[in-house]
Amino acid sequence: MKLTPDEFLICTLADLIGPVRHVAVGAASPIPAAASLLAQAEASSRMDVTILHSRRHNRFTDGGVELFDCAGEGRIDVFFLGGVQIDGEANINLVGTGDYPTVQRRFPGSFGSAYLYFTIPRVILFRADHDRRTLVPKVDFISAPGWSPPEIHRPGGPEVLVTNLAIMRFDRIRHRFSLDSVHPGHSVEEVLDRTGFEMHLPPQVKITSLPEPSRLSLLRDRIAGRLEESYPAFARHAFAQPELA
Amino acid sequence: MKLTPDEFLICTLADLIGPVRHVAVGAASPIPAAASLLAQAEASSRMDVTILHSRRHNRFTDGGVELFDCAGEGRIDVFFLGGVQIDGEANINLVGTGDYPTVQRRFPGSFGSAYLYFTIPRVILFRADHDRRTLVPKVDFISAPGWSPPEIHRPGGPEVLVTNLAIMRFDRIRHRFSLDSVHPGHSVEEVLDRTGFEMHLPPQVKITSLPEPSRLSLLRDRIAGRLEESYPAFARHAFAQPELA
Amino acid sequence: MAGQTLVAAVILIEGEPPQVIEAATLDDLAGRIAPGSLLAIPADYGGVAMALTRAIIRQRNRGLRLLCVPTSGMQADLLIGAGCVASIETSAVTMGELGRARCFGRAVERGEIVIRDTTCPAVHAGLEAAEKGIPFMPLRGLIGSDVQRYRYDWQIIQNPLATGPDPIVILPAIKPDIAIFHAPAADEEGNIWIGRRRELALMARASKRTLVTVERIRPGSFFEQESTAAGALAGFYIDAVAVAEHGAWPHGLSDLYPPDLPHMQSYVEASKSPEGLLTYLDRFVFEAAAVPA
Amino acid sequence: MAGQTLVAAVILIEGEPPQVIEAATLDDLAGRIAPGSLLAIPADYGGVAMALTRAIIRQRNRGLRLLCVPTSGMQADLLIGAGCVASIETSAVTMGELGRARCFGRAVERGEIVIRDTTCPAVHAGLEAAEKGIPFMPLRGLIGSDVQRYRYDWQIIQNPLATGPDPIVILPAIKPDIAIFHAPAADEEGNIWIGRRRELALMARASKRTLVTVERIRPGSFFEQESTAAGALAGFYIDAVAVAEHGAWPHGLSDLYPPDLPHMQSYVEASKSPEGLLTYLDRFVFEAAAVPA
Repeated sequence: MKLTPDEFLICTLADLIGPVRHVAVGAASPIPAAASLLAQAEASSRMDVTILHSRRHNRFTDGGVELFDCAGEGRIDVFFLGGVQIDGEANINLVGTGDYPTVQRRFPGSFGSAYLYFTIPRVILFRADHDRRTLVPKVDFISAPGWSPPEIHRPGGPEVLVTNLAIMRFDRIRHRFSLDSVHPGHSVEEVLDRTGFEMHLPPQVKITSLPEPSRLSLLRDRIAGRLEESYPAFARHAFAQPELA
Repeated sequence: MKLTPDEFLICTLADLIGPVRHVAVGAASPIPAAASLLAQAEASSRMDVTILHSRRHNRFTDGGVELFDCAGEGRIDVFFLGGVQIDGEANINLVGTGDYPTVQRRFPGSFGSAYLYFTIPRVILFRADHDRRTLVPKVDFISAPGWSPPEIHRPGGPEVLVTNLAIMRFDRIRHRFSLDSVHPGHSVEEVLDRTGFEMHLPPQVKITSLPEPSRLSLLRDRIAGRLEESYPAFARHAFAQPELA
Repeated sequence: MAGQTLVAAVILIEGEPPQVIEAATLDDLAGRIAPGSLLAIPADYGGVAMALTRAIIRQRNRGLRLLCVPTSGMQADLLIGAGCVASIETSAVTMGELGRARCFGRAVERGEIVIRDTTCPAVHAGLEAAEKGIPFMPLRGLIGSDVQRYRYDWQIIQNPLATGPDPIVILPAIKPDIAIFHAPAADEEGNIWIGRRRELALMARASKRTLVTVERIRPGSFFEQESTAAGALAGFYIDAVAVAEHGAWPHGLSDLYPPDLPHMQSYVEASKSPEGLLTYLDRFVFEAAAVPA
Repeated sequence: MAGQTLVAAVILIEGEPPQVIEAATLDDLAGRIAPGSLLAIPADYGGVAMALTRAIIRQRNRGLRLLCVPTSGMQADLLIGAGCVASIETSAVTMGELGRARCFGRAVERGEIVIRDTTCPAVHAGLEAAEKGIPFMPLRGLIGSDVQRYRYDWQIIQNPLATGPDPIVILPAIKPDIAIFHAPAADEEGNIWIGRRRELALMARASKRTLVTVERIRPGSFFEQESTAAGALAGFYIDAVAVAEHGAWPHGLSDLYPPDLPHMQSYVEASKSPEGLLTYLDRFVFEAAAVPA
């Protein structure tokens, strides 16, 4: 069965989200958005999905602040963050490379990360490009730190980092990633070779599971179309053609 | 021409309001509400009137907090407060008489006075019953103080006290009232005799002016009906019958 | 499994999350309010859940700590008169044009309930702090009032950003256990139409649980159109909904029905004595036929 | 005098305050924005006043200090590319799915504009403080980020209500000189229909002046019905209104029209070089026929 890389990542993220009360997805995150809608479709009990910048999948009525208020109160369970750079302590950089402020290459900015990384219990870091330019020993700019000293009020933080090669769990005690599973077709060596930071290597590293055909049908038939409002270009190219019935 | 005491007070308050950007009226204030609508009807340029607890004369859409936010930002020019007790330093008591908290006689409570008295530049104190039980040497409970030490941020405060007998201006430097005018049919001696606090007596005390017949027509024909939503009982009894054309 | 997926698919075609409303009864809702709860109730102009209030009294709830947002009238007075209340934090309790709130007055004068006097914006600020997950909110004014003097939980600090002396009060977050209110409608997803009564959203978002009574449950979702979305409160803030037609009576509701002033006047008369109040309770709360004429 | 009273009376019969809207032109509005103003602009999902933005550029405004609430896209990028901007406070500038904001990127990389990096809720909190007239708002998070480290105007204090160590950031109020946005409609009283885009209300209430463009001015008042009142913003926050049909183009507006993605894609291509940007400006900003196809 044909499976696009985006479809695989969507299903992988959906597994990591699991059944929760409320998952929210920020700007420029088509794959997390699709994964959240898939997890919702598969949930057996009520699950809310908020896709910011969407009208249809967004039930906030108090303007842009409501997501942050909700997060501050612990009402959002899962959120996604990425990074131009991510380092081994899970610090993320969304601002640029080189010396701040006149960086070598400027990226959009930190968005809500400097707050949401602290307040949402389970933050899933997602970055499709697993390479040493992205996964660096030390980020050039800390948009949001991966961990905080104990006196800092911080109910939230990183849970896992997902790339096009692997799933790495973040150890909040040791402040380091641990390789959890490698995607089919890739090896532990390849992952380590393309990672710029040190990470823990457990005795057993799993292989990330592939989605069932029925799940792919659900994704293509029911989820893909719902992304068009927010991510029209992504919705056009990310999915394989649905199988004919 | 027949003139009810309420009509006289409404016109007197309307004169004191004058043409402003925005006057707001709180709970249980039918005479200030009518005065504000009258002042608005007589204003030559835009003037907003907000009557809390009214749907028709209230354009706040952010819930109960919006009045206070507006006041905090200096967007409300005039407001009305009353008091079970008012003393010579313009302290007001809306809570009760006797020792707090198990007062002898409990009244509703301070409402927003402990905030609005500080933030709204021109607060008009209004209390129909001019007697020594109301205008006391020292209030039993300070719902809101009449003045504050200079280090306290306080753009607002009392401007004038209006009763069924007189208009007394508050001197914000000397923290005392000064008798400004006495209503027709009453005397300076009567005012002083029925006031429980000391006030300044200038060489000249005016007589409060009576409203023109045209103004009364405007009030009875156009304003009275608009009070029914918020003050049905008041709207029924406060006004003399409109003159027939 | 295939059937389960199909159900999900059907729902997804509609673009809706799973339908969640189960129309609970008033007694279900009242039963979720543990004795001693910090209970947030809206002002008279909001949406007062009077039918639910009567159910609470019938269940003989005790020790409630009322938080009025920011004032109350007959709802607080009735709960106090019925003996359900241990304490009240409020900017005012009043029957408005109809007079004083007599049960409230008696209970305070006799020291039968604990009174925590506050001022309207302080209630809002405390709830906003809870809504935002911040520990406190600053508020201007207050200093030098006896309201502030008796509130040992409020604190005066120097404004850290000021260069000269600038004392300012900071108010701790107020996080009610439960908020209750009445609204014109819920939709099938459990969203509530509150219109411009946004303090109801504030109450719901600040509170641990929110119980709502509505006039009706309408099909579909308020979020299908921007025009109805604007006045909605998302269902994820709501824990249970019950239908209660005329549920605000004898209060009015939005533009749907006006207050029943003759009834409220008769309540004010009855409440002037404890005996009168008991007669009122028997007739309009404990007897089943407590519906508007 | 009698005539004047009569006019007032006629208005009062309708229960309306005096009509205040004078339909200003885009150039009138742009002319009210002094060079160097602290200018608040909404995020792309709000209501972006693009027609007004083009008028601002045509008037060759300079030295603007942009405040993005809390992010921006083509609006900030275009203003920067046209040389109107001295500094920008923002959580992000991005063209979303279409790519990076190139003028913004170039200007920051070359140090041509001052960048004040922030994070979304800090923008909201600063505006909320201004809206409330309080000097600061506390906000969780932030500590240990470089966003916080470079913001010398933010301050870390010990939470005065905590018993143990509890550092928290306090953010000063942000009071823009002017807010500009585009909305579906105004009514004759000058009230604006913003629907659930409440951050537009926040911008208007926090700012000293607010200039709004709308698709149309409709008769009557949004406040005549509770259903339309819920999505309205009172006219007393608004200083001037101009009609600009398709005024958000090439951005979309609410459920009225979608973004013009081919045009925005062509903008992203053009903006990849300063020369391309100038060509774009000539064609779509300085030439009169800059209207959607």
